[in-house]
Amino acid sequence: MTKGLRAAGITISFGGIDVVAGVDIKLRSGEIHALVGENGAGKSSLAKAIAGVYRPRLGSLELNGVGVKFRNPREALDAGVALIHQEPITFPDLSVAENIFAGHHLRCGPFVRWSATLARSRELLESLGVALDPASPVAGLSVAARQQVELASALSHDATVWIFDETTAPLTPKEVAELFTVMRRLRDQGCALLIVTHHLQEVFAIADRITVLRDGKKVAEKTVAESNEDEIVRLMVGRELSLERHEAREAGEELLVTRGLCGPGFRDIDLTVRCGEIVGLAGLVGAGRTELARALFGITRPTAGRMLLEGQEVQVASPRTALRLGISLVPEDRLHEGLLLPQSIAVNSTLAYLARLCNGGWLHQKNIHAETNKYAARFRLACRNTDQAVSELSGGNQQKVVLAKWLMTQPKLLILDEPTRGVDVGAKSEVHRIIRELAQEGMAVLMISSDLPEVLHLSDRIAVMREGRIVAQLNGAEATEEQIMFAATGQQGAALG
Amino acid sequence: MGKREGIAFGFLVLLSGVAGLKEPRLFQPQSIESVLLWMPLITVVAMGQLLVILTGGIDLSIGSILGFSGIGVGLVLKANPHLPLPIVFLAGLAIGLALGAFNAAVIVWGKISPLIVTIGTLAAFRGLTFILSKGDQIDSSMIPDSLTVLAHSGITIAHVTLSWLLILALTIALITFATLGFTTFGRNVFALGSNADAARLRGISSGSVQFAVYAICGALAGLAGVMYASRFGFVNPGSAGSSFELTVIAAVAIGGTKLTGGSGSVLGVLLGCLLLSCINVFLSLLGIDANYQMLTYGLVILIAILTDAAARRGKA
Amino acid sequence: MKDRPIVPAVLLVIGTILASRLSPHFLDIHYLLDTSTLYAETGLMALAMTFVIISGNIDLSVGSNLVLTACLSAKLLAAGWGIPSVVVAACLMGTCFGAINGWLVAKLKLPSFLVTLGTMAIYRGIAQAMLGPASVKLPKAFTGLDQLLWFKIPVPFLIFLFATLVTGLILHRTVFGRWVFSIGTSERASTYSGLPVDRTKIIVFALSGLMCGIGALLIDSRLGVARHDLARGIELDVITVVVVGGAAITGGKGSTLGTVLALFLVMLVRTAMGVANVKAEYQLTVIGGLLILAVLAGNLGQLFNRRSAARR
Amino acid sequence: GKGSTETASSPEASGSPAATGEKVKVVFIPKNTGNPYFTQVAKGFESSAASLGIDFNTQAPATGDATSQLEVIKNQVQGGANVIVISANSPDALNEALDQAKEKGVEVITVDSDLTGNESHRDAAVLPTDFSKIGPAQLELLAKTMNYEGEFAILSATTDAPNQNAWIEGMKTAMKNPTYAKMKLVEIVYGDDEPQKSSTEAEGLLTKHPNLRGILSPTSVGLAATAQVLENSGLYPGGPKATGRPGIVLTGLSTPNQMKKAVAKGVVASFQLWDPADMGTIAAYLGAKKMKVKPGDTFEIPGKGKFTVGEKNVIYAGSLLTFDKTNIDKYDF
Ligand SMILES: Nc1ncnc2c1ncn2[C@@H]1O[C@H](COP(=O)(O)OP(=O)(O)OP(=O)(O)O)[C@@H](O)[C@H]1O
Ligand SMILES: Nc1ncnc2c1ncn2[C@@H]1O[C@H](COP(=O)(O)OP(=O)(O)OP(=O)(O)O)[C@@H](O)[C@H]1O
Ligand SMILES: [Mg+2]
Ligand SMILES: [Mg+2]
Repeated sequence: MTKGLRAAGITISFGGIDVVAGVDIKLRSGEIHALVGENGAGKSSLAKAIAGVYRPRLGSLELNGVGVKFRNPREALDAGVALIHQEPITFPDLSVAENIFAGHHLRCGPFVRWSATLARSRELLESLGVALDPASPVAGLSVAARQQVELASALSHDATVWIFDETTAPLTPKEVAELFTVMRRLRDQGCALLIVTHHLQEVFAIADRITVLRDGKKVAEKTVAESNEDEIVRLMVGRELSLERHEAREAGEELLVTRGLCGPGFRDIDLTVRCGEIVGLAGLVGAGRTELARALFGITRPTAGRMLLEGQEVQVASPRTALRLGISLVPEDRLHEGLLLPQSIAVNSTLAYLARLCNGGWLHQKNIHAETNKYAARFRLACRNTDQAVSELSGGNQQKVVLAKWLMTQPKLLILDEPTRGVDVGAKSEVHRIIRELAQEGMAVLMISSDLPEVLHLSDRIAVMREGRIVAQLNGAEATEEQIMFAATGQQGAALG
Repeated sequence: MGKREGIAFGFLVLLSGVAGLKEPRLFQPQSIESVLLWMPLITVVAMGQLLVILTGGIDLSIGSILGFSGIGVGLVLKANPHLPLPIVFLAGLAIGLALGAFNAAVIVWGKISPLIVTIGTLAAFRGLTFILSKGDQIDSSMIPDSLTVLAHSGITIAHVTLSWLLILALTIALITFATLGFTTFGRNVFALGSNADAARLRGISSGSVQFAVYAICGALAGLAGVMYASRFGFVNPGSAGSSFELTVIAAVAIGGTKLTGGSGSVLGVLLGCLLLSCINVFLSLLGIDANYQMLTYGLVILIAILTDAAARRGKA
Repeated sequence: MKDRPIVPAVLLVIGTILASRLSPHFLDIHYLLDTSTLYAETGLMALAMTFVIISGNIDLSVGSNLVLTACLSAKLLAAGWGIPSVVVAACLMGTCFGAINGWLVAKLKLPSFLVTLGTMAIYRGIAQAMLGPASVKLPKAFTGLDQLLWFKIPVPFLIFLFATLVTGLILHRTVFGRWVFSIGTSERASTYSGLPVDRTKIIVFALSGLMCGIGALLIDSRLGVARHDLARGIELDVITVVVVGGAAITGGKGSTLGTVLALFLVMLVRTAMGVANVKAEYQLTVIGGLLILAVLAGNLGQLFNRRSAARR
Repeated sequence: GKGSTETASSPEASGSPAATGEKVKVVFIPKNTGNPYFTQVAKGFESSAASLGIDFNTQAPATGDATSQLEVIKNQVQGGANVIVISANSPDALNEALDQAKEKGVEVITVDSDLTGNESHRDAAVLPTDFSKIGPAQLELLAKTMNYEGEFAILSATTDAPNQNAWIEGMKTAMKNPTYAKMKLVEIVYGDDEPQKSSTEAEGLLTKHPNLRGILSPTSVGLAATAQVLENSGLYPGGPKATGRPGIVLTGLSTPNQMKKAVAKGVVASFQLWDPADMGTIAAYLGAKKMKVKPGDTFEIPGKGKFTVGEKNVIYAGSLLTFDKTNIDKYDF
């Protein structure tokens, strides 16, 4: 009898299509197992099937040698199987502490033990290195913070099988390092861990074993020792990827200039973005990058300072004004800010561009579909057709829809907030290629990313934020991860875990 | 007391102050009793409605449940005039519970939006009330004094009588407060209303929580039916509880409850009930021309909403 | 948009067959068309309410807006205004009262339920304060529109059909309609997409008001008098129709066709029972039960489908 | 009912049913369903329906809104009604609908609530008693118990209830009589025929007018609610709080059943009403004969007596009854 969880022949179907087909996977105690694959390969679906969220059409689960069937997430949790979802799923109206314990309150009879709840929450958050007040409300927290609340919630269970679905995606290296410490501790305690991620260097940094999914089927299972990144990428995408190197571009006119811009979450921002330039904005979670992007896009108002666009002073009162001025923002929180989940791909991707796509105010279905199909093809969107609801897409494919929506508007200044969160390597290189192309055509790009290799890879210039200020501006071609992390944390030696 | 409750309270004090300037008799025990007599019915039903709205639902059928229970209990009393009071109240509670459970069953098992279900039962229960009563009303002679006496006797503090009905209502409010704040069921109610998907993933059985809130809401409306008989001494199958739903929802909403669910408080709703009671009693005491009363009522409600919004903005 | 309102359509057919069995007087096209004039205002307001509900809002003040506009128009006519100018004025007034709701909802970020609960009392309150117990008689030239036939079809019904066509096209075939759906699906995402969220909301409420204005003219003409206590409780009928027509009260879902079919369904059930001498108490019970059954029938299919597929 | 032999032989009778020997279809449309007063009116119809050989039916709207009867009228006309007897919810909102019915040959009779000011839209009206006498009679009833002195208030239904307003006018006129010189009408309030609002208004009266001696509520909901308020306050004559003072007297209009308890307890000494069933009986007779009446006509109903058609085709059904401890138990409506 092996300790751990064994899934055999798992098949999951939606509307008659098998999105996961006959996958076997074995999560051994004391081992970290990585699950990789392209967007839409079926990773999240498999994870959900294991954790009782979906009921697989076929297949069986065995926990510590005993056959089990989970009818809902509750039963899985009770059996010791915990899943941290790809998108943080939280209760905005409730406090952090309650978010952690909702569904399994610490109780005494029917009553909630509030003081114990607060104390336990504080412990959990500290163990993750998160400085959040357990009594504060969750509404208004960033995606990363909510991700950590969800993580704390999972950790409050005595689970023996842990599934982390792209938990590192919104996190910066410092938080990732802390998360890895937690994972290693769990592994050493004899838990079985499954991590889903698109960052292969993370896989090789922490995992013991790798399973590769492609189109819902398992194509390989390898130990880390006997494999390498290139091989895994090849297995995932089924083709060779050419990773282009960064090449210096000639920057044009100054497009965006801010002088002493202050607002909620950021202060004294002096930033310049030129036409044809990609400026990376790095920093830790909570450094205020998203807040800055929001202010530039007119969601919030700066409280002081000036903002110039093509030399003209502008007041961006609303996203609508921003759009008219030629500024677009790909927001960080795609579920709430980027997408109309129940609506179709076509509706979503053309939403911001619709008025220009359909002259005279009448919907022009032909134009809408032509434009959507163009981008769907360009991004290799995995979908049945463009009338499919966005809610049915995998996380990465949803991100592609959001990107398509904003690229359609052909902005002068494109602000990207975590543009490749949850996007697979293949699509990511595609996105990078597109961003570079756009810059080549003269677009100014301001890119917020917690993915340092991405920042280094793409940026002509890198601005680093810490506690709401820009603390360093580095040359993209010469900067290193260490330099960025040093500026972001203000201390030496902070680096990838 | 949270910020929003504070604002609601402030508004209430201001309103009473302004009205009191015009009519000093407003602060006489008699006037205060008048306000306090307005409270019990609306408070009891509002507590049920609060639970429902916190889960993100709504129950429009409460007025009809109130009427049905009033008639039902009246018929029981007509047959057995000497029934002990606790049984009378339990009967009302049980009738309401049954109707509420019907709502709940259709909403949970039929997976139909609560709005549609309760618009339907709003009509259907009223129709059943007429059928049950055969079109006759429950006259005062069928309601024993022991029941009506509860509406005007109770504990007297400083010449103001807190009627037994009010005490019952406040007790129910207190129980609701404790349930919402300190029990896992109460917290699940908030969780469900805040994010139903998340609640499901956290293993909270949304079906049983929903079932419970609609059943409880019905039960409390049923109890209010008995209180109605006690307060007014007669029950008409057509008018008992008719249009009550809007008054109750207004009280819940004015009390700062988020109508999409997940946020709200018992204290806030109590203040909402008190505010509505005050407005109604003041309208009469200030002798406002009957033709201007509805306009005044609407304006006061709108001002209350605007005050709340302005205060929230100031905070943000 | 994709889900067609099949259930109301099927029920409509079944209902018609049953109704014609229930009473021999029912299946009389002149009578049905004549009865439709009673529902013209409800129908017009439901068409606009479809927009309001799809945009994630609600308008409880429609009945009061209708009454206030009806009283004001009657006053204007009594004051000697010409009919064309009163028609224009009524549309403007209704639109304006609706826009006030929209402005409060959009600009002050107040929940529409509360705002329109307030204006529901205020608008009717103004009418009552203005007229008191009196009623305003309308000149003979203005009354009887419901008896006026055009190719045997009563004019109010024609107006309703025309409004259906116009609002249906706007909702389902224009960019503006798409915005209404988007805002109802996710206001936040719509804001981030640069949609004119506030303006759209104000227009939606103004449209609701415009329909009240037109309805006001119809009810004035039909009754020949205007009073403050007309059309009480009509808002619930309007909302019922829209919701039975498949609109989701949480926004983002609904259709003009659904609303129209649901209106016919409600009309059919009420009329059939009325003409078959079903007592009011049974009518209430049956209508309430049917409402639930209608939606339940629609859900059954879905429930069945869901069972056979993988569960979320 | 093909075998019916009883046909109207009156020269005014008209319409096809009589000619074909079919029963006359009479429908009564009360203000709303579940209203005990109209249940009693309907009893008047039912008791004579068989002997008159009419096909009688009551069809009430669910609510008492101004326009809720429109649909019922249309449906009944379509359903083949020959006579519509209606207690109008609004004095004028039904005008057009009733005209359309009349055009189709349907006879329209109002009972209890007339189309005041719009009498041309109906054929006849059967009213409980002479309205000009109700106001003075109510005032006299109140005055007697108040010893013709002191402040009193009126709690009415809605501001636009025509009957109520007519009676209140009658009282105001009667007040000019020197008999009532020492009485003062301090306020008229409106309880909208809702128990909640009526109670609050009654409580308000007690607070606002400490010297109040009497309340008159010519509406059954108002009277019942006020009686409950008075009982609770203990201020009625002989009540626990009325020691050392005469107490507040209460009277008005209501059906006996609704007031039995209040009378037994002494909260209400006496109140008035007519027998609503009388109106039903007369309307049924008029309908059955399809009589086209005009002012000055007289007719006799077996067992009921002789009736004269007054101005504007109004027929008064009977006289005001006064109920008190001595006689109330004899009535059951
Ligand atoms: N509820 C659903 N209904 C229909 N199709 C679905 C549903 N959920 C997922 N799918 C489909 O199943 C496939 C696998 O989705 P899944 O979320 O498992 O991908 P993933 O491997 O996690 O991708 P990513 O890396 O983008 O998160 C996708 O093609 C998606 O469109
Ligand atoms: N993990 C966290 N711990 C504490 N506060 C946080 C956290 N995450 C966000 N915040 C709050 O949010 C504010 C700004 O967050 P914002 O989302 O703008 O930062 P960011 O740099 O864009 O981070 P991210 O990497 O998540 O995009 C911070 O000032 C802080 O108040
Ligand atoms: Mg995924
Ligand atoms: Mg961010």
